[in-house]
Amino acid sequence: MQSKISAKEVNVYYGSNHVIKHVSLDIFSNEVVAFIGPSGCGKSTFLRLLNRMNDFIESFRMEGQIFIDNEDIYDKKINVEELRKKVGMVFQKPNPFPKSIYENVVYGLRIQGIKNKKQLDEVVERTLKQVGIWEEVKDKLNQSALALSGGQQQRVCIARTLAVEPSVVLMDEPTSALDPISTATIEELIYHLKKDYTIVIVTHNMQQAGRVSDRTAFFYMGELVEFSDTKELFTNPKVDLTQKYITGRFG
Amino acid sequence: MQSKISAKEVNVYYGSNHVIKHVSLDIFSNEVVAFIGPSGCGKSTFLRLLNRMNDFIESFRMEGQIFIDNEDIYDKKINVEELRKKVGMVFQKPNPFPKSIYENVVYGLRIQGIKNKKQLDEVVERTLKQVGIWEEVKDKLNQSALALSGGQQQRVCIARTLAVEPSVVLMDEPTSALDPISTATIEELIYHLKKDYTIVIVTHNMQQAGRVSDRTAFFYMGELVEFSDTKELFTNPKVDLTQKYITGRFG
Amino acid sequence: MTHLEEEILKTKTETLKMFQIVIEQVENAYKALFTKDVALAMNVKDKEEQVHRMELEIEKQIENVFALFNPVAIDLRFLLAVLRVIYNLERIGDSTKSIAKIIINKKYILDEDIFNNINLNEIYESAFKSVLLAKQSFESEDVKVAYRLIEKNIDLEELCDEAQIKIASYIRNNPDKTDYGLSLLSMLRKIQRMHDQSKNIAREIVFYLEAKILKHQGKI
Amino acid sequence: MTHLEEEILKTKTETLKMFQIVIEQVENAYKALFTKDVALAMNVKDKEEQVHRMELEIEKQIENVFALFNPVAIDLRFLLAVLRVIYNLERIGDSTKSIAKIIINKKYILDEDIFNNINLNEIYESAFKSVLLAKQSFESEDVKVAYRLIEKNIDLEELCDEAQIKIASYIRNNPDKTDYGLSLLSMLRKIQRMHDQSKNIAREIVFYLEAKILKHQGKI
Amino acid sequence: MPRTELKEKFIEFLLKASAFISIFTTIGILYVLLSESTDFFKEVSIVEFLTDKQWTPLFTEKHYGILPLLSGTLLTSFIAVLIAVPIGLSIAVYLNEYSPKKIRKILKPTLEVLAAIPTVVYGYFALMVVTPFLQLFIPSLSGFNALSPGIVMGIMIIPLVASLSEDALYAIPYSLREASYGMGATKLQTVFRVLIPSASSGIIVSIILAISRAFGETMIVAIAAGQQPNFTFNPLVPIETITTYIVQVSLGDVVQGSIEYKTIYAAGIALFVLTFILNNISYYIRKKYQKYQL
Amino acid sequence: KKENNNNQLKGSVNIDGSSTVYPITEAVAEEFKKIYPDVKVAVALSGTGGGFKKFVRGETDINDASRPITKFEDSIAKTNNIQYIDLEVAYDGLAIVVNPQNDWCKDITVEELKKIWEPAAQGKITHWNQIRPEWPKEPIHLYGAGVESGTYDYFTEVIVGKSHSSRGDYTSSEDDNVLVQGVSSDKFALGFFGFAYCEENKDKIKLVAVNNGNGPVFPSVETVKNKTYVPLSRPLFIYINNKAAERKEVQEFVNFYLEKMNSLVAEIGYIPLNEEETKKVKEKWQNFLQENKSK
Amino acid sequence: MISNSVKINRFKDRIFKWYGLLSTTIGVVILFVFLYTIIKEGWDRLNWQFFTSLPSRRPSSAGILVPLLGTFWIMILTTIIAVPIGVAAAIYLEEYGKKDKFASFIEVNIANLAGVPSIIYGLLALEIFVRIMGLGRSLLSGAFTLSLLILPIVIVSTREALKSVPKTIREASYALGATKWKTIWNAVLPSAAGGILTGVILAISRAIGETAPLVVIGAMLYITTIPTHPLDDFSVLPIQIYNWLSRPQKGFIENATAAIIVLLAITFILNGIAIYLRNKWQNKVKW
Ligand SMILES: Nc1ncnc2c1ncn2[C@@H]1O[C@H](COP(=O)(O)OP(=O)(O)OP(=O)(O)O)[C@@H](O)[C@H]1O
Ligand SMILES: Nc1ncnc2c1ncn2[C@@H]1O[C@H](COP(=O)(O)OP(=O)(O)OP(=O)(O)O)[C@@H](O)[C@H]1O
Ligand SMILES: [Mg+2]
Ligand SMILES: [Mg+2]
Ligand SMILES: O=P([O-])([O-])[O-]
Repeated sequence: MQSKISAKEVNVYYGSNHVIKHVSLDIFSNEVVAFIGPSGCGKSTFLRLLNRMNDFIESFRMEGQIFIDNEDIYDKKINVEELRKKVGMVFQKPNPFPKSIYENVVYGLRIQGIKNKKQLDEVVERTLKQVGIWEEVKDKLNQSALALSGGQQQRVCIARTLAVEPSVVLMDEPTSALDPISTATIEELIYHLKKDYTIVIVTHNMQQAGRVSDRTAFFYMGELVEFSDTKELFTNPKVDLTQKYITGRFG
Repeated sequence: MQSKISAKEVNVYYGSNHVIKHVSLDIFSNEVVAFIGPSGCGKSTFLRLLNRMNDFIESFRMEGQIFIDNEDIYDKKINVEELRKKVGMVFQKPNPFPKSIYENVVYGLRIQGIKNKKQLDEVVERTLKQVGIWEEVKDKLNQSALALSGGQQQRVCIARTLAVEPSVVLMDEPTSALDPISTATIEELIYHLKKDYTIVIVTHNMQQAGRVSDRTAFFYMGELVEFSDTKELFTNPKVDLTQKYITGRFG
Repeated sequence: MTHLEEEILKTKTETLKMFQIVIEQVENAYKALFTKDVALAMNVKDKEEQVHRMELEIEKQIENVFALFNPVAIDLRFLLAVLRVIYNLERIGDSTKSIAKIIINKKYILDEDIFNNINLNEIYESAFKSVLLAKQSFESEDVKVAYRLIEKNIDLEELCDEAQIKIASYIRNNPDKTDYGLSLLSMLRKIQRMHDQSKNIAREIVFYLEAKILKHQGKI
Repeated sequence: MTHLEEEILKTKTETLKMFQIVIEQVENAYKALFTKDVALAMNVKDKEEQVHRMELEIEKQIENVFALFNPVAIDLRFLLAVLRVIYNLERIGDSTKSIAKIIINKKYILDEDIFNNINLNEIYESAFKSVLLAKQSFESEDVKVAYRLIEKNIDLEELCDEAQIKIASYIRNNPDKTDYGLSLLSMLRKIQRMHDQSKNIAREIVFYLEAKILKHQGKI
Repeated sequence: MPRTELKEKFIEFLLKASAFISIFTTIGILYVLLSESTDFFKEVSIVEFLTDKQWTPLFTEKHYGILPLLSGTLLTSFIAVLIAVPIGLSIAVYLNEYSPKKIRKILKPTLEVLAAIPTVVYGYFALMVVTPFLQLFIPSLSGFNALSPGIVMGIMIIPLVASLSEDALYAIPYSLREASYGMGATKLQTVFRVLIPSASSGIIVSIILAISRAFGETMIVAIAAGQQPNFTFNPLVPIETITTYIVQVSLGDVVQGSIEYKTIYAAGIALFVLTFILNNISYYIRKKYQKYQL
Repeated sequence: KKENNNNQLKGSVNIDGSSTVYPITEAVAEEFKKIYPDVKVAVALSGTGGGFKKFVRGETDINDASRPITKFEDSIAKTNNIQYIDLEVAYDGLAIVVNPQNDWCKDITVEELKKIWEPAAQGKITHWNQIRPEWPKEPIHLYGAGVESGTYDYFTEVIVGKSHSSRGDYTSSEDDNVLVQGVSSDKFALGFFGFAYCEENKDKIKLVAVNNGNGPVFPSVETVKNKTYVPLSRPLFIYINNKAAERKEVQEFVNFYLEKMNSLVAEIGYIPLNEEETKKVKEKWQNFLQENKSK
Repeated sequence: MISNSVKINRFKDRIFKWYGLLSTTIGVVILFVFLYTIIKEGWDRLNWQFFTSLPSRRPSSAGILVPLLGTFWIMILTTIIAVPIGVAAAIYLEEYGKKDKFASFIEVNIANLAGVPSIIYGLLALEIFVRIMGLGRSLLSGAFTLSLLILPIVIVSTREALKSVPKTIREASYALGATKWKTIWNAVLPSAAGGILTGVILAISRAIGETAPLVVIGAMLYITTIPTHPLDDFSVLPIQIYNWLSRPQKGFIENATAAIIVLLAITFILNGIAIYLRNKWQNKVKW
């Protein structure tokens, strides 16, 4: 199978702090990959490499190559904005813009200059249906997205991401700010999204990694310790460190 | 067995919002009781009834009686400060005072006017040992507690609570702001504290309730739905609603 | 439906499939036994492999659910019950294989007399019915069916005791047919086991549905 | 040590205790058998209850750990293995009870000839050793011991087959002693079962330690 | 897409240019103050400026000692701070800790109104209301004095102190209060042992800003303090502050370019230096505090 | 028709100068505005000197003045090639005032005033009894017009003898009302300022009679007009730039000024010129206009 | 059971509560005395004639038309000048400026400017706008002066508002493919709008109450025509008040207090709007 995302010997430094060490990995189309590991091990950093969100950090420096659809995304010729459209991102805390639900969803299209009302309407309906809150919000699309509950907000944020038709969706602890019930609904959503998207999710919650992902990568101190089938990793990890981590015999 | 804490037909209102409905329960000495339930079901409210922390909320109104050591703590004659010394509290986010570790721990004694250095030293050593970070911090007792990690901060906060020798310790989601490893250490601590204290803990994390508590109370929309042995509750809940909640078939 | 529910459902479906195969085995062994169909018996013996595979698959599946979903309460009980249900199913399957082996190995003409005398078919049918009941109660999650199965044992036991005594005396009277007698005895015991194991399954269903542990209450 | 580790340790301790009791049962049954000590046999029979209780306790304990601690990886495998280990232990216990029952019910003088001829004591000792080995590998979590147990079967099987044939011919030759022969046969089978179940246990230990599933690989 | 990039760069340039206006302003201030006062200091030695106890540049007998103006500035500011800080802090604490939420919601904006009243109005309030009122108790009080405008200035900056301190207190996470109450502390203990220490930098900043504001305040003192440069710390007699002097000269007809005219720049620079020091102190305290934010 | 004409008159008149003259000019401007609504008249009050400063640079059209132009100012005007005309528009008296509670100081001599106000008095003359021994041994608090005002110039010139020369330790204000307030609330006050302000505040302050050797005289319209209140009465002027005077709106404004000033001056509380003087001033203005035109 | 120290502490607590209440009451009482005196004095003067009349030597016919319009002119001009520059500068510092020495220099500089006494701005303006740029004492001079005066306030409050926009909002926008400026324009500014607006209004309300710097640039004058052009001479309410208060006639004091009421009303309205916006924003936007 052809890799959707392929990292080759990636190293990341923040200043002199070497936070990603020689990581190579391949992620295939339409799979859900989870990144787990102790706090500060570099999960978020690695995830944010994939849509170049680390570029904003001044001390950030990276070596190695990352290919998405066979394109080196750290190539100088790459248009970062285009890349980010292709590689959507969902964040830890729901972060809707303080605008209406509708405007939140179409944000990405608006900044592309799309004004066609019909087209926008369609996208709103489609994506909100995709994330499963169309029925709940269709009558209040013009209300502020901030008035929604946390779980609904996060869904709107996901819809917003989907609206620009990415093929990869990155999620950095997307449910850590949510209550268990909202978390469950988001997990279900992720599980169902994978038929259309390649999803990479960072999570602190090991059960979550277990529940939603096909494969799981365990990071430790910037190194990729183990990357294998999720069931395998949780029932029979190959590396002792992984086992120590997932069984809580750690630190 | 004599109840340590006994609530009788408690009702709580915030303004016209009826948030605790006819709750009666008994908690015995040296047991760990966990409160679980969906967000907004009244767990925190009920917990905070026990040391009258809700008194600060203006719209708060309560009916019914709560006895701790056979004393009606909502009696007019009760001294609230004394009550709070007896019923310690640990909060969701570690909230050390911006003082040294030492001063954090002796805070409760200082406000009682205790100045005897030797006595204070003893308490600091004893409680920090109790929470298991004496070895880590004994050489930097005069450093700001804010410089510690989240998990260490939470332990200092627990030590601070224990320093005034409460007999009941209330904990409102004490690990929800911590990473899994710190969480595990705090859970272990709770587990070991129960030989000396009666502990009531609110948690969003059902596994946590399972791991640390002897008995678990499930609240739903202000009502106490089920209150039973934790193992029982998690393997064989009596009420269908509880089962729905703990197995995630909900809402 | 949540992801966990899906997994549970899948486990159930798989288990039912295993039930189905085991039941076929029991049925085929019965047919082979009474129609002296050695080929069918061979078939039964070969198919045992499939039962084993299913057991392993379901076990793995359950292991994954444990590892990934942290099931509690009824879900947990269901999975634990299924673990033991398939264990028992596998043993029922084993029994059919043993029966099939006897049929295959002892290529002699049945002594119809003793065969009929001990009511083997009745016993077998009764045991078969137990297996069917077990499946039914599992499938419909009907605790009443399970209880019916658990309580229905007197008949069969009496029949078996009787048959055993008859076989013993048969051997005593026909020393030349000792081997045959012994086989018969072995077969009888297997059939009886099938019934016992069905009852074990029923007990697991009760455990799953009502969290009551009936195991070792009158178990053999 | 974490709370979960404590629970796991507790489970292990309990299981070892159960091992111990079962081993005692096996040993006592052996003694009762060879010293014709009916009282001891009675004791064995009565003690079976305790084995059952232990099985239920450990099962409940494991259920709780599943419900409360969400064990994964090696912990999960350990608990699943223990579930099956105690199942097998319980069956070994059952076998000792069956042997005890035979000893109690058949209050006749042993036919030392055939008894010695079939090498029952050797077989029994070998089976006993298997149980001990199972315990040892469980206790020390030593996969090598488990493998030794799994691979050591040829001897015993041959001995058993031989004994079976001898008993059959014994019955054929002594029709009046059919009952005795049948009992002997039954006993032989129980003893053999003990060995098989010890091997099952060994396989579970391998599964726990190496996540390899050996079940149904040459299982009886 | 170099066009987008070009646009982005252009916008950034515009924004940067805007940011530079603040620097130009400072340069402008320094240029104006320095260029005018250098001439002044050519004629008047800095030593005289700093040590002479008289300030009479507009009179025949000229003295150029900044001390009287400085003393006037310090005196009125001191009185103002003496009034504003205790009351302002008490209000902050009261609003934050004791008052019911509803009252806080009404009171805080109400007090902020005090800060919004134009200072001219305060000036006349001091002259027409406060001075006569004070004279009922202190007969020896001059019609113009430092006390009355000091007090009124204090009243004017109460909201500043109260509001900033209240913000500092408010910014303390509620969880710290809960922690303290949870250990059996009373409100007072919580205030003095936890809140004020935690908010100390914010409170200090508010006080410094209040002082700086008092130094720079013009109209109140111009109207009610008299315009008599007196090197004194007696609050009962007329004084003149630096700001008042500048206004006085601005309103008058001193010939531009004359040494008299340049005095206002010398005075201005003294004022600028004073407030500059205070502002810097408060800035650095705030910076330090931000680093230690809870 | 005439109104139409008036309406069509546009342009602006830019006035600055004395704060003493300011009320008169302001009143004139106000009345002028009613007839010529489109003429912008701006009246600033930088004080006589401040006004002259601009006037001699040609920045203003008219300057209000409470004293004649100085030689120095005139010389600058010359270098800037600016010519002007000065017109007397009213008289003003400088009043010496004390607090109403002051029951000892009823009159004062010019010498005594000099003793109090001369530069040498600074820090020395601090008590009432230093002026007249029978007066109480109480501190004396001095109030006076701002140093930059024509009033101050005039006062120092006639009392101390040298313009802009006085002690510095007194309370000064540009704002006469503030001074009134100061004196009215200070029992030991002694102050000087425009007579007009005293009229408005009779109840708050007390006038003191000034003795110029001819016995004490209180300031009043009469005593100023008949020149018995000396030396503290003075004429007030407006100065008009000759180039500005070429502009129609300035001409109209000055015409209007001269026409209306007497009634307005009285209304404000200053002392108007008598008829003869008024006539002379008007003639002077007309002549100036003629000359200006002919140039 | 209750220990002594607890009793004492509770007593102290109660005492302090009353003390705090007293302080607060003092503040409020002063405010009301103040407003009462002013309103009592000036209320009757507030009629149509007062608002529509030009200045006059007669208190009863004088009005505030010119200074009122001047105040509005100043408000608008100052807003037009200060807001775009201030907001732009704040955006630069907050969003573009690298966190280096230079940035912190600008920051210190702005913090300092915010504390420079207003009269110093008057001196600056007198030299730069009035003399060098030759704008005279026009509306534009005044507006420039006040713009400089409030620029630091606008910058600081805008920066606060921008700071309060969580980083995640920016990241969300970038992650959707927006460029930096698009992110600022479409996501950050709308999110900070409430805070910015509040800050701007408060700054403007500060500006229209300023007297001293305008006095320094010479805005103290009598004008008879309403300003119609940014280069026209002008007067504003505080100056008019100062002027009237220095008149001897009683009637002018009354006029002044009436004008004070108007000025207060304007500041109160502005503050009210700001407070309303702040509350609304705080309630609505909880990140
Ligand atoms: N902007 C930054 N500048 C400097 N160092 C950083 C920065 N962001 C992260 N780091 C460091 O890089 C390392 C990896 O951080 P990263 O955020 O990727 O960890 P993580 O695995 O996502 O942790 P968490 O689970 O806490 O989110 C950490 O040591 C962290 O301190
Ligand atoms: N101060 C308050 N004023 C008014 N209503 C309140 C207040 N605090 C809580 N409530 C309401 O009371 C109900 C119970 O709140 P409580 O905080 O006890 O819930 P909880 O079970 O602790 O929820 P969570 O898990 O989110 O902490 C909720 O509906 C909440 O909205
Ligand atoms: Mg992270
Ligand atoms: Mg809560
Ligand atoms: O303003 P003066 O009239 O005093 O110059």
